[in-house]
Amino acid sequence: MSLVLDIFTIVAVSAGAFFFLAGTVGLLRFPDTLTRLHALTKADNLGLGLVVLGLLPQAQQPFDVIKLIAIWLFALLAGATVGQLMARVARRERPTP
Amino acid sequence: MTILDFLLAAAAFVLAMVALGLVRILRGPEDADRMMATQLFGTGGIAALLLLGVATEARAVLDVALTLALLAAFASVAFVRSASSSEGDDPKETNSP
Amino acid sequence: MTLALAVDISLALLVLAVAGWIIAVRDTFGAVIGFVAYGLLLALVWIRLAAPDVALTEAAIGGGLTGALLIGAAARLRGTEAAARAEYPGALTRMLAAILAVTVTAALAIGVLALPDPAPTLAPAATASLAMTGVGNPVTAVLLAFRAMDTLLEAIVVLLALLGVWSLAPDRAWGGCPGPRRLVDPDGVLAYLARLLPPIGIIVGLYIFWIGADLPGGKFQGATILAAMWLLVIWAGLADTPPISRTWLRILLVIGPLVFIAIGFAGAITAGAVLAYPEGYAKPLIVAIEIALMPTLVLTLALLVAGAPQRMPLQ
Amino acid sequence: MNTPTLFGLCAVALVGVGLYGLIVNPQPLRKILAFNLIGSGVFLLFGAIARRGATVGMGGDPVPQALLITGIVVAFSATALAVALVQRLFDEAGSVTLAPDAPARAPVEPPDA
Amino acid sequence: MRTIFMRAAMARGAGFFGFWLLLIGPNPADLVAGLCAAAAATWTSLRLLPPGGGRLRYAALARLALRFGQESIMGGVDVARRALSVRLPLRPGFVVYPVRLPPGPACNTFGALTSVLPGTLPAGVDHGALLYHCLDVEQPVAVQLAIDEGLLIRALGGTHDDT
Amino acid sequence: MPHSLSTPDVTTPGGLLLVLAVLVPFVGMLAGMVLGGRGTRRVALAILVAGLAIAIAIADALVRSGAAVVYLLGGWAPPLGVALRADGLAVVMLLAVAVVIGGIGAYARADFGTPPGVREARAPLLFWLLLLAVWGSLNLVFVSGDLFTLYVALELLTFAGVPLVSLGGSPETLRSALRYLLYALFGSVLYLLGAVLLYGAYGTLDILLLATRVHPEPVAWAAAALMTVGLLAKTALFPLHLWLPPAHAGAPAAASAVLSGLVIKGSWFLAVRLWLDVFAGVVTVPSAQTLAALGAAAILVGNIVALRQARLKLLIAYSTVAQIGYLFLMFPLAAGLAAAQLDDAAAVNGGLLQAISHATAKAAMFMAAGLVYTTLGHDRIADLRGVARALPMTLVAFALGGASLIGLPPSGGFLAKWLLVSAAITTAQWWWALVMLVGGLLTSAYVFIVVVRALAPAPEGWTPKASVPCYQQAAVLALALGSFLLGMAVFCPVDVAGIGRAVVPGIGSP
Repeated sequence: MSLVLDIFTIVAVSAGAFFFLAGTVGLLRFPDTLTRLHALTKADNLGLGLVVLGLLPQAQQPFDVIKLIAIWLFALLAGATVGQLMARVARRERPTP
Repeated sequence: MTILDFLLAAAAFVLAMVALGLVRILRGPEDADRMMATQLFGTGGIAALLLLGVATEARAVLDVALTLALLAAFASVAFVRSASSSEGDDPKETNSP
Repeated sequence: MTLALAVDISLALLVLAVAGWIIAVRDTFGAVIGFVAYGLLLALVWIRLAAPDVALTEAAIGGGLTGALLIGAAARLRGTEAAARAEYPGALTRMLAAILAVTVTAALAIGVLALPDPAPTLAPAATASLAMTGVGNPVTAVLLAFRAMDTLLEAIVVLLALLGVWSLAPDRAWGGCPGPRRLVDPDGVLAYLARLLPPIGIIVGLYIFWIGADLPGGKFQGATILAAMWLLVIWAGLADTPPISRTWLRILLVIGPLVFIAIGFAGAITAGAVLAYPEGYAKPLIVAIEIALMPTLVLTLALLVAGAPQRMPLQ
Repeated sequence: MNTPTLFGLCAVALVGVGLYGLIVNPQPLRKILAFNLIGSGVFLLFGAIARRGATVGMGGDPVPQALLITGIVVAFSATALAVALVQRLFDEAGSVTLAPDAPARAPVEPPDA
Repeated sequence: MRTIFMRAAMARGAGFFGFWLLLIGPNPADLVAGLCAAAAATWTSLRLLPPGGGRLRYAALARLALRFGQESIMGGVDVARRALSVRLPLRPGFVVYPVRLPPGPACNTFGALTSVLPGTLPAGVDHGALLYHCLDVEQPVAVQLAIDEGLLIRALGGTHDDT
Repeated sequence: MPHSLSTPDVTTPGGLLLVLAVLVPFVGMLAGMVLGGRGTRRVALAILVAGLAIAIAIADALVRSGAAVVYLLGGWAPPLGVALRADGLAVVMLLAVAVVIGGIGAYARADFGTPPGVREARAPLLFWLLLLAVWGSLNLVFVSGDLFTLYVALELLTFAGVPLVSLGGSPETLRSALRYLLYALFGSVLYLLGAVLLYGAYGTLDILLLATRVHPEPVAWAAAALMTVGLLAKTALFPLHLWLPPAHAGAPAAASAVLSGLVIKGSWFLAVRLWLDVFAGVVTVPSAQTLAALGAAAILVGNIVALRQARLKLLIAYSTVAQIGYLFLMFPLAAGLAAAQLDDAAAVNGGLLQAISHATAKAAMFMAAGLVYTTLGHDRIADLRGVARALPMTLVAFALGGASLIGLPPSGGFLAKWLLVSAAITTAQWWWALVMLVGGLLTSAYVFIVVVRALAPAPEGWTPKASVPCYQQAAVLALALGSFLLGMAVFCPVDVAGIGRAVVPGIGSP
């Protein structure tokens, strides 16, 4: 049982790490501010979600699971709103037709 | 290699990705690019923190991550507030009494 | 174990790199952004140093309030960049500064490496006396029992800093509202965030505050979260900063230290010393002090970020 | 080399970096940042010392940890006061220069716009 | 109106108290503090976000959540695919989406949800329509958005869900 | 519930007074903040009286018991807890500050009243609150026995001092305040760094415990160097003095008196405390000589620059730079180094007297300058005609204060310099005596110039711009007279400053 859970953790955390990698590559390669925002908000939030998912079986107490999920939801809300706010600022700084 | 070692390594990897993304972002060119750094650090930092915390079995890490996630948008909001303009859908501020 | 050390080394190098960036980067705004990232990194370091209470404080203050404060200022002062660059010192000064910095660092490093082993520590003394305070978190016991005086004075320090910030108001705006007035689209994204997040933030902030007696957490961390939530509502234009002449505001600003002092002097009668607690009542009294300090700290921390009064309230 | 020593060395390096920045950066906001770097270096050193004092059942000496919380809050207050001063100075004088001859000159010449 | 308000207050209060319990655990010593915290949070919430008329439809909400989960994975995979591809397949541009929801929290929720949709990011408002920045303007963005909006309107118990 | 392990520290009779001395001013500040407007001044003046009574009571307790007054806060003994201790040095400073604050408060009553028709005005409210805060912080500096509590005290002092500098709100004062704040923060952070190193090496922050544990070794040297430099920056010793003159000269007169007379004495006192009590066995002769050399440079540079000033307030501010120099001459004479076997009490008493006589004299002179400014509408030294006629009491006060700065008998400054000079000669360090004599000559030059200019008759038909209340002049004169007559302390039957200091081990240790 423990082994299965550990394998689940390893798979999910690795997938999360992969999306952090993808997000960083996107930040490095994408051409302008707005496209880079896509890379940041989507890939990194998914990466965090997968890390959280992978850590769920490792939680020491049942309530820690709730906290982990809450952490992800807060980060998601922050990412979604900040992404939009930044997009507006970026659009204003360099207006694209 | 135990699962805890794996989580530590994953934390280091996520941190490295964040650091790499930071280079790109901090170079700009726009302020919005720079502000993305805080968002990136918010998400990546929370992930690394959770991985480190679970790896070292420190439960208090969850509360730290909860705080970080809750305040993840805070710096960006301060930025958006200061980068004001006259557009209708954006925050404006005035000094008039 | 070696893997953990490798993680620590890379973390330390990252901290140093960001610090170097903060100093070296050309424009101030970039440096400030670097500082926000730096604050988050430090929270990680505190976890590695087994100081979760400090990590919470750093996450809330370093990652939240300080960053917001500096970002606002850097954006406003953008026009002064060119003038500041003209004042940049010559190569000789920079060289001397570098030599000084390296010398100080080297001397301190020798000091750090020469620290005695085993290290002197008050942890056993704190553990031995912890039971008499009734609280489970040794850090809280230090803050509110063994060294309660420091905490009391700290609350006064923060308040005094706020008076200093207020003293920077123009005379005509004395008694008015801090900061510029926000006109924000009430249906915008910012307002949306400011409608959703604060109630949840109140729960989390009070939770961090409440568990502080026995687990990592406490009034400073909780108050910082609540202050950040209030500022969010203010910045989204959903509420305004209160005029500083309001009596309720003044009362809430001093209630924490005053209750602290009152309970402290009561201790002189009931427990034989100022800031001592009678046997068996230590924990309730500590919690009472913390509850009284909460509104004071929330208001003070938020108003420190909000800045000097600038305008009279709308009638 | 162990974790407390590592971060202790990191801390003193931060003090050095901050000291350099405090001296060479003329812009007051940058000086405030540099001061915060020095401060965080001092705090980190204290944290490393607290960690060295760990005992069974306690991850670190709680006395420095508690003082650190006080220190961080005090440093924040100092930053807030300094930032408010810089902003007011900017509002009043239109510049934030700290040049030593500026105040002596000011009563004679009109303040530069 | 008053019953709506009371019902919303009760529901939110219960929700906040539940969140408190989940954070701290069911310890009787913490209950009073929890009630105070929940009361403070409820009061704030009712002031910041006055209750609207609609009732949540939980089935539709579940479907929305499911789709949201799928989309966030798709969005991440989409960005990863583009970022890691050698050719860097990007055709960035703006798409105007004439949103049906009136301005307000519901419309904002829509914006937040669709910001995780693959390739789209709300970047502003243009004469009552949402302005989306897209990684690939040739994708059927508007169609996807319309599906999402329909789901959201149903979940919020909106009155004009079959436009 | 005392939990003392093995330390001899116990609360002594009268110990509670120390807590009151610290907290009563702060309670006054908090109450004044709530009351606002006119109520603030009433509270502040009441606290001034109460605080003076507390200081006298502490002195009484000290002299009665003949030992340091101690209070263990919360009943917790160091190293876990925090102790307040008042030895002779601290009590003398407590008393002096209470008197000077009282004089400043009496003077400021006229300048910082809420104008009619307003419920509350900015400058008056803040002045009274900050005055109380300065007082509480200084008392804490004098009586705290813990290095971290002292750090908080230093920060309190800074946060109270900076707004006093910029109370006027003009760009110059804001710039001075900012520069002062940066220097002060830099100083505090260095001090804290030193305290952290000491904790890391010796496991306590308590001054008495540290005194028994500190050894001459790299960590202790580094800590001593850092803390000393930090405190020098806050005290504005040459060459870290650049922030002081514009800051002190730009503030309102009463605020200048607080800053120049009192605030800088806090960090100086702490440096003395560290050198005499904590680092007595650590500091080396060359380091003490370096401090004194900086002091000597401050005396020469400060006095010479003061001579060249065109404005009265700047002259007085530069004279502060010079007088700070004397405060540091005592270090090689007193630190029990070169003169381990000799009686170092003369040097300590000399330094202490210098601090007190400068506090009273400088406060009086700044306030005198404020009255001159009010009367003439300017403070250009070249144009002081008519002052003697309009403000006779004030001019006498200025001259008496100046005499104390110069060191004319029987002033406090005379006795201070006499003690320092004799210490210099008995320890065979005659060069410091020479510096003091040259400094006295330079000081007399500028005091003389000002008095002579002020004695010049006013032109025909000249009238004062504004009249000043008599009690303001009386307050100034009282302080100046106090400074002038302080030399009578030589007839004091009890060596108050020496009480409670013999318990400190480590002094004079090799």
